Amino acid sequence: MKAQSRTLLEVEGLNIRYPTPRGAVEAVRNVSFTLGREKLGIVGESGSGKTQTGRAILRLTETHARVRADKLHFDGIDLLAANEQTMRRIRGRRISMIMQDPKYSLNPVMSVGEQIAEVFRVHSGAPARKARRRAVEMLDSVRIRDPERVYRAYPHEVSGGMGQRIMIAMMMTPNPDIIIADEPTSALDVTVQLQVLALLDDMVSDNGMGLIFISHDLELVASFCDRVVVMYAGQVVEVVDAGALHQARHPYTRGLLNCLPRIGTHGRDLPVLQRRSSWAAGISPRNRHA
Amino acid sequence: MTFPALRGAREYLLSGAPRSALQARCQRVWFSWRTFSANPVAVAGLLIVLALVSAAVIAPWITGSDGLDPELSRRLLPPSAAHWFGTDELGRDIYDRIIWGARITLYIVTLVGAIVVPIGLLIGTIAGYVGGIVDTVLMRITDIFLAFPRLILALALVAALGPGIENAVIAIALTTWSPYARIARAEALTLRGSEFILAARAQGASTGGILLRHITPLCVSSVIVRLTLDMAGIILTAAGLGFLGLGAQPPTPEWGAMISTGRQFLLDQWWVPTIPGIAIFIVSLGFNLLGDGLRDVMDPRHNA
Amino acid sequence: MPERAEAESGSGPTPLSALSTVAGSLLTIASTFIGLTAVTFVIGRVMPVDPVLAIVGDRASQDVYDRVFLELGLDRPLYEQYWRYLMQLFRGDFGTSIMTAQPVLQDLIRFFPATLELATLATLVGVLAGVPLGVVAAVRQGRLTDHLVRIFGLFGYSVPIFWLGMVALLIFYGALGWLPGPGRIEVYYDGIVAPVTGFIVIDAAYAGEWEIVRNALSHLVLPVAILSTYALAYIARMTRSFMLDQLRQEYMLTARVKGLSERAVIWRHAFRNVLVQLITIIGLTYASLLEGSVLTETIFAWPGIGQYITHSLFNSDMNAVLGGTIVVGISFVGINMLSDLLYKMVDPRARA
Amino acid sequence: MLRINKTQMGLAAALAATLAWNAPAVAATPKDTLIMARDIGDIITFDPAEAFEFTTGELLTNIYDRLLMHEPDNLQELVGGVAESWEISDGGKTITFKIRPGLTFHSGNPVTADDVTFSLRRVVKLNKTPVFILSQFGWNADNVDDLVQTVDGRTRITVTEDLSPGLVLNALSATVGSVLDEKLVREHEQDGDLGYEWLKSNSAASGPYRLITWKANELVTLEAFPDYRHGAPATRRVIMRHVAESSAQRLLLEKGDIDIARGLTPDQVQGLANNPDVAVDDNPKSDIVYMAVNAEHPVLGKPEVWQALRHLADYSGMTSSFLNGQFKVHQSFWPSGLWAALDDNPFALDVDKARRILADAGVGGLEITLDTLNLEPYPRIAQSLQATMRQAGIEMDILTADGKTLWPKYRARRHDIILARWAPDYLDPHSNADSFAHNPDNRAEAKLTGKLAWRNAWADDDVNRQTEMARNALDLDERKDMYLQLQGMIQDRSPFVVMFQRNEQTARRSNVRGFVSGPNFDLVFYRNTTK
Amino acid sequence: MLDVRQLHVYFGRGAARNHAVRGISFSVSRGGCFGLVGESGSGKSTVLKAICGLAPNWHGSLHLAQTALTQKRGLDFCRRVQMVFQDPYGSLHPRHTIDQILAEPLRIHRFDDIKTRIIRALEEVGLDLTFRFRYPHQLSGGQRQRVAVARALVTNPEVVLLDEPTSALDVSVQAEVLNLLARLRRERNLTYVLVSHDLSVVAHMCDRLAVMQHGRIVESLDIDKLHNQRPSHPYTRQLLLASRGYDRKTIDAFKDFD
Repeated sequence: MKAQSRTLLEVEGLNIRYPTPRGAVEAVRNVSFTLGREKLGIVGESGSGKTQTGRAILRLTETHARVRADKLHFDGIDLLAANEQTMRRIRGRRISMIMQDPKYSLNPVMSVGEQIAEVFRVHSGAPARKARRRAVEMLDSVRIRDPERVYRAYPHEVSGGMGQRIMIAMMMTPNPDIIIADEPTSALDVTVQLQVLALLDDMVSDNGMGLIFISHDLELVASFCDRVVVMYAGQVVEVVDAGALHQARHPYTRGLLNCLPRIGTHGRDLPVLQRRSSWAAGISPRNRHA
Repeated sequence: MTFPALRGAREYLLSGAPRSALQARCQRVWFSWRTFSANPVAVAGLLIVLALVSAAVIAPWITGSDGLDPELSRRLLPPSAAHWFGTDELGRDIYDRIIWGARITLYIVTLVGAIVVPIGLLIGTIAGYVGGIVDTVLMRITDIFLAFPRLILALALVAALGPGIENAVIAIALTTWSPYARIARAEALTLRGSEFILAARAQGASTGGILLRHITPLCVSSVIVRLTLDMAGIILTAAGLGFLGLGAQPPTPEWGAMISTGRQFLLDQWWVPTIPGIAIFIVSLGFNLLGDGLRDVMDPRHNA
Repeated sequence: MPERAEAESGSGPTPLSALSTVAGSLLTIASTFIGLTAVTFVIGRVMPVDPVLAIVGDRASQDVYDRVFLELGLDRPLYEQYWRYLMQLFRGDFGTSIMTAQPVLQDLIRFFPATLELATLATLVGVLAGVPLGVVAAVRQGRLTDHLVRIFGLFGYSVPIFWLGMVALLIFYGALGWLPGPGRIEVYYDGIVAPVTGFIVIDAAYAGEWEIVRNALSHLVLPVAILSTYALAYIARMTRSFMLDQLRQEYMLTARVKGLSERAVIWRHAFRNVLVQLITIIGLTYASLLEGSVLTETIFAWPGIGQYITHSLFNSDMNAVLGGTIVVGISFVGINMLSDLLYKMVDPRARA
Repeated sequence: MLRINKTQMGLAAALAATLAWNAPAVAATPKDTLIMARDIGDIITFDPAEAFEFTTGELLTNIYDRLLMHEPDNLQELVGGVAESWEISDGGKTITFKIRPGLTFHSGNPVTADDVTFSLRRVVKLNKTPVFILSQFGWNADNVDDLVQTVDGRTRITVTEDLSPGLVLNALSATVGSVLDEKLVREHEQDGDLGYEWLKSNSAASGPYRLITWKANELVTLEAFPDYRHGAPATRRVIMRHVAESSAQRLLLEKGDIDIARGLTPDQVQGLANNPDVAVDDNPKSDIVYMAVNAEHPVLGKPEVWQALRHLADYSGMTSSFLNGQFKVHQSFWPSGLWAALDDNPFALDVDKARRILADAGVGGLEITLDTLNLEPYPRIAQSLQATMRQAGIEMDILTADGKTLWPKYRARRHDIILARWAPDYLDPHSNADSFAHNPDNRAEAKLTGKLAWRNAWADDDVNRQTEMARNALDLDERKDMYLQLQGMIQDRSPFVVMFQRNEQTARRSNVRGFVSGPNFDLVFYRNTTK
Repeated sequence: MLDVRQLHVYFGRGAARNHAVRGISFSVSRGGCFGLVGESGSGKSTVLKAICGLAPNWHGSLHLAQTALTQKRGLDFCRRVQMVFQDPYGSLHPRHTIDQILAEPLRIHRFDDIKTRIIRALEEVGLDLTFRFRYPHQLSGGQRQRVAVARALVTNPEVVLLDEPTSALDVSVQAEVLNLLARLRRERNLTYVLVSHDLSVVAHMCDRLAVMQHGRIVESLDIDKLHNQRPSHPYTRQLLLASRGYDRKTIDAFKDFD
C-alpha cells in the first residue's frame, strides 16, 4: 500500500470551455480542491459542472472542449501535460471511474466477464486464464452470488443493481488509487442504492483509495462522504465537512437542504430556493439552464 | 438604411420568447438553416438542386430550341461555341436537351416523392403504432415487395402500364416504398411507447389524430432524409428504365434515354452519351450531399 | 413496467420458443413464396405481351394462334392457372422456358451461378474495402480522410452504373487492352469444361484447365469492379454512420477509462457493436446484387439471372419469370434469415 | 488519406497482375473457328418446322440442306438441294422430285425420298407458324399423307390450289423445305411428337454444319460436317455469339475478339473506316421499312391522308444521314434486286403538297400516335417523321415498344400509324403480295392476322383480284407484269407507305474471306468462309 | 371519487404475458390525495395506466364517482381524469409549441375560447406569456413539468393521476412543482393519485398511502401512522429507513425482497 503523500490529487483553477457558434460556454470555472485517501463528495444540480470536473481529471472531456488549469496534479504527474501513453497507463490502473447507468456504460455485446478480464489483461498483461480467474474473484468480491454464471452473462441480462456492482468490480480490478463515481446510484432503487454504496464504501476504505463521489443528492452525500464540495453554475460555492453540512453557511447550500420534502413536512409548502445572480457572477446567462 | 430592419429580423429570429406561432416556426426554420449552412458540403448539394430547379424553370429563356426537332444537316457536331455540348445523332443541340431534361428529372423526383412518402408513412406508421395483427399483415406485404426483384417489378409495371415517363416513375415509386414503410414503422414503434403519445391518448385523442398530428410529423424527417439519399438511386433507376427503352419516349430529352440512345457513339462522338451521364452524376451527387446535410440537421442522433 | 430480466432467471431460448421460431421462418418463407408467385402471375396476365405470340411469332395465322392459346391453358381462369402452377411446383417442376426451350430449372442452374459469382465477389470487395474506410472516416470525422471517403462514397452512389460500365469497358478493354471484353469467358473456350457447379472458375480449376480459370477470372474483374463500386460506397457510408453512433455511446467512455488503446477502443468495443448493424446492411446489399443487375449484365453480356428474367418477361415467358423470381425471392429471404441468425450470434440482446 | 492510397495501390496492383497474367490470352481467335457477334435473343427453337426467326432462318440454312435451295455461288438461281431434279406434270399440280444419290446425314444415315416425304408431312402435321407456306398448297394434316408420297424412290407432291408452279418451287426453298433425318428423329420421338421436343435444340440434318450447342442469350456453336456434298466446309467451327450492344460488337471486332460483327450502326461503320484490320461488305437485303395507317381510324382512314403521308417522309434526308449506307429509298413492297421488283420511287418530301392534300380533304389538327420498335433505327426514323409531320400540322406522339409488345397491338388493329419492317418468307413476290395486298375478308372476326392488309383494315377488290391472278399465272413474263402493276397499285391507293430497303453492312476482320450474305435473311452461308 | 377493487393488469400475450398488477384495491375520496410507493417494477405506474385507459388488458372493478369504468373510455372520461407523466423531456411533443400542446386537449374536447384558456392555464402554473410560443427544448425541466401540469388541468379535470411528477427534476425545482401541485389541489378541490419511488415525496403530499411490491399492496396506511414510525410491514420499515440517507450499520440488516 502506498501512502507517501496525504494528497493524491490537486486541482487548482480548473476551467473548461466549450466553443459554440454563439460564443464559448464556460462549463467549469476556476474550480479548486484536493483529494486525499478519503471520500469527497461533489454536489450540485444538473448543469453545475460536476460531471465535467470528474472527466477532466481523466482527460476524457470531449475533444473540442478547452481545458485549462493552474494545477492538475496526480501523484506528482501533471495530468494536463502528460502524453497520451502516460494517460492510458493512469486510466483504469490508477484512476478509475464509475458511470451513472450500467445499462449504457457496459458494452452490450461483450459478456460481463470479458469486460472485467479485459481491464486486468490490459494493465497486467496476464494470460487469458489468469484474467478470467481474477474476474471471477472480483465478481465474488462485489457479493455476486454465482460469479461463474454472471461472468458469462451479458449486460442486458443483469439488473441495475447487479450491473453497478459489475461496474465496481471492473473498475476495482487493477486496484486504483482514485475512484471517481459519477452518480453511481441514481438510476437504482433506494434500498439497492444504499447496498451498492455500502459495497463501494467497504472497498474504498479497505484498499485505502480516494473516492470522488459526484451526486445531486445532498442528503446522501452528507451521510456518505467525508467532505463535500458544493458546485453551482460551474463554480465551487462552498467546501464543507460532511458532518457539518447542516451548519453550512452559503445560502445556496442552505436552500438546497431546506427545500427537500420530508415525512414531517406534510401539508406545508416547501421553502423554495431563491437564486441570486451574485452566486454565478460573471457567468454568461445562457449557462444557467444548460 | 436597412440596418434597423436587419436588426429587427435578427431579433425576430433569435428572441428567446417568440410572440406568435409564425415567429416560432420561423425561428425553428432559421435555426435549422444555421446548422445546415454551417456544412459547406450540404450547401453545395443544395446549390446543385437549386440549379436543377432553376434550370427547369427558366429553360425557355436559356436555350435556343426545345431540343426536339431533328436537324439532320448538323449531326454529331463536337462541342463548340455554337453548341456548347455538341449535337446528337439527329443534329439536336445537347445543351438544349440537357436543360429541358432538367424538367423531366425534376418531375421524376417530385412524383416519386409524392407517391413514396405518403404510402411509406401511411403503412409504416399504422403498422408501427397499431401493432398486432395489422402490423404483421402490413409488414408481410412490405417484405414481399422487399423480396421482389425491384427492377423486375418496375419493368413489369412499366410493361403493363405502357412505356412513358409517368408510368416509369409510378413503377419506381411502387417498388421503392417498402423501405420507407420500414423506416416509418421503426420510428412509430419507438414513438408508440413515448410519454407524449401516452399523454395524447390520455387526453382522448383518436388513433387517427395521434397518427396524423403526433407520429407522422416525427417520422417525416427521417423519411425525407432517406428520400433525398435515395433520390440519386431513383434518378438512376429512371435512367436505367430509359436505358432499357421503357422510360421516356423519344424525342423526350430524358437523360437516361439520352445515354441509352447515345451509347453507340461513345467511341467516336464521346460527348453524346457522356454529357447526360455527367448531368445525372452531378444531380445525383447534389441530392446525396443535400441528404447528408439534412440528416445532420433533422436527425438529432447524428449531431456530433 | 416490464420486469427486468435477472441473470438468475435464465434467459436461454426454451424449446417451445425455438419451435415457434422455426415455424415462424417457415411461415415467412411460405408467405413470401405465395406472395411472390401470385404477384408474378398477375403481372404475367396484365402485361401487354402476348405469350402465344411469343411462341408462334408475328406471322402466325389465327388457327395456329388459337391452338397454342389452348395448349398453354390460357383459356382457364387465372386462379386455376395459378393453382396448376403451384401443384406443378410441388412436384419439383418449374416448367419449360419458351425462350430457351429448356426446363426452367436447368436454365436457373446455368444463369444463377453467373449472377452469384458477380454478386458474391462484389459484396466481398465492398465489405473488405468499405468497412475499414467507413470506420476510418468515422474516427476521423470532419477531417480530410473523412471527406475523401465520403466523396468517394458519394461518387459510387451517384454515378450511373451503366455509363460507368461502358466507359470502363472502353478504357480498360478498348483503349488499354488490360482486361478482356464482355462475356464470362472467351467463347472459344466454351464447352471445354463440363459444368459441375456452374461457376466457370471452379469448374475449370476442378478440371485442371488453368488457361480457362485465368481467362474466366480476368473476365470477372471489370463487372465486379463496377458492381462493387456501389456496394463499397453503400457499405462505407453505413459503416461510418453506425460507427459515429457507437462512438458517442457511454460504454466508449468506459473503455477509455479502462485505459485501453484507441485501437482496442475502436475495433474491440465500438466495431463489435457496429458489426451487429452491419450484418443487416451487408445482407441487404448482397441480396440486392443477387437480384441480378440487369444493366451491368447487359453491358458486359453476362448471362445472369437479371437478364434472364428481364428477357423472359419481355417475351412473356412466364415459367421462366416465375422460376427466376422464386429463386431471387428465396435467396433474399434466405439471406435475411442468415443475417438474422448471424445477428443473433453477434448480438446477445437478440438471442432472448 | 493513407488508407485510400493503399487501397488504390492495391487495386492498381491487382489490375497489373491480371494484365500480366492475362497477356497471352488476349490473342486472335483460333484459326479454325469463325466467331460472329449478333443479337441472338430471338432464337426460340431450331426445329425447321417451327423456327421462323431471323437468326434461326440463317442458322438453319447452314445446318439443313433443303429440297430446293439457293447456293452461295449463284444467289439468283433456285437449284436443287437434296433434290437432283424434278418434273412438273398435271398442269403444274404435281411435282415429282428425284433425290441426289449418295448423300448422307450427319448421323451417317443415307438421305432418301422417305426422309423428304417425312419432313414435308411433319411440317404440316405439327402445324406450327410457318405451316402457312405449305398449307397454301391446299395441304392439311388430314390430306398430307395422300398429297405428299414416296413413289418409286421419289417424292411426289400434289398441289390442290391453282398456283403458279414457280411459286410452289420458291415456297419449297423456305426453311420448311429442310430435309430431316427421319431415322434419327424417330429415335428421339416422345409420345408421337415427331421429335418436336428434341429438335428444339438439336439437329438431324445433312447440311454443311451440325448444331453443337445453343445457350440461349449466350451463343450458338456449329461444327463442320466433313462429308458435306460440296466438300468439308472451310472453317471447322462457327460460333455465333450473343452481343446485343452494337458498341460492344464494334469494340470486340476492333480488338480482334470476334471475326464478324452483324449489327453495327451506320455511324459505327463510318468510325471503322480508318481501321486497316477491318473491312465492311455491303449486302443488299430484302427487308423493307414501311409505315402503315390503320384504315379504321375515322380520319386516318381517308385515302387522301395516305397520299399526304407519302409526301411527309424525308426519304433522302434520312438515307443520307443516320441511315447512310444501311438503307436506301425504296417505295414498293417487293424489294429491289429481286425478280419482278418495281424500282420506281415516285415520292419525295413535299410538305406543301401534303398540306394542300390535307386541306382539300378537310383534315386539320390531327393528333395521332405512331407505334414502332424500340430498336435503332426505328425511333430515329420516327422522330424524323414526327418533325416533318409537325410541319404539315400533324401532331404525332411516338410510342416505342419491344416487338413482343407491339405485335399484339398491331394484330388487334389498335394502332394509329405503325412504323415497321417486313422481310419475305421465301423469294417469290407472292410472299409479300399476300401480306400487303391480299385481304379477302376485312371483317374483324375474320382474324386474318398474318396479313398486313387485314391488320390495317384495308381491303380493295381490284387489288385482291390482281394478287390472285398474279399468284396463279403460269407464264413467267405475264406474272412479272402483273406484279409490277400490283406494286404500282399499292403505291397509289394503299395505306402503306413503303420507305426503305435494307443493306446489311457486315463488318469483318480483313483476313476473313468468303462469307456470303444474300438478299434474304436466310440466305447467309458460312461454308466458304476462311481466315 | 375513485374506487379500485381487485385490479389485475397484464402486459403482452401468450408466453410473454406479464402479470404486472395482482389484485390491488384502494379508494380515494373527492379532494383527497392517495400515494402509491414502490420500487421500479412494482407495478405502481401500471395502476395509473389502467385507471386512465392506457393499459387495456385488466380485470377487476374501477369506479369513478360511482360509475363503473369499462375497457373503453369515452371522451368525457378523458376530460375528467387527467395524467401527468414522469419525464418532462418525453411527455411533450418535441415539434409542438407550448401553445399547440395546450390547445390540443381543448380542441379534442371541443372547448371554445381556446386562446383565453391557454393564457389562463399558463398563468395558473406560474409561467408567463413569453413561454406560449416556445418549443419544449427551449424550456428547463421544471418549466416543462409546469407545462405538463397545465396541459393536464386545462380541461378542468376532477381527478389527476401523477406518475412520479418530480423524479426527473432537481430538488430545488421539485419543491416548486410540489408546491404548485399542492396549491392547485387546494384551489380546485382536485383528487390526486400520486405514484413515486420516493417515500418522502409521497409522505409530504398525501393523506394516505399504499406500499407496493411485486404487483401487490403490502401495506396501506394513513400518513399519521407513517409519521409516528409505526408501519407494520417489514418492507415498509426498510423503505422508511432507507429514506433517511446512508448509514453503513443499518444497511447490513437490509433484506433483499426478491
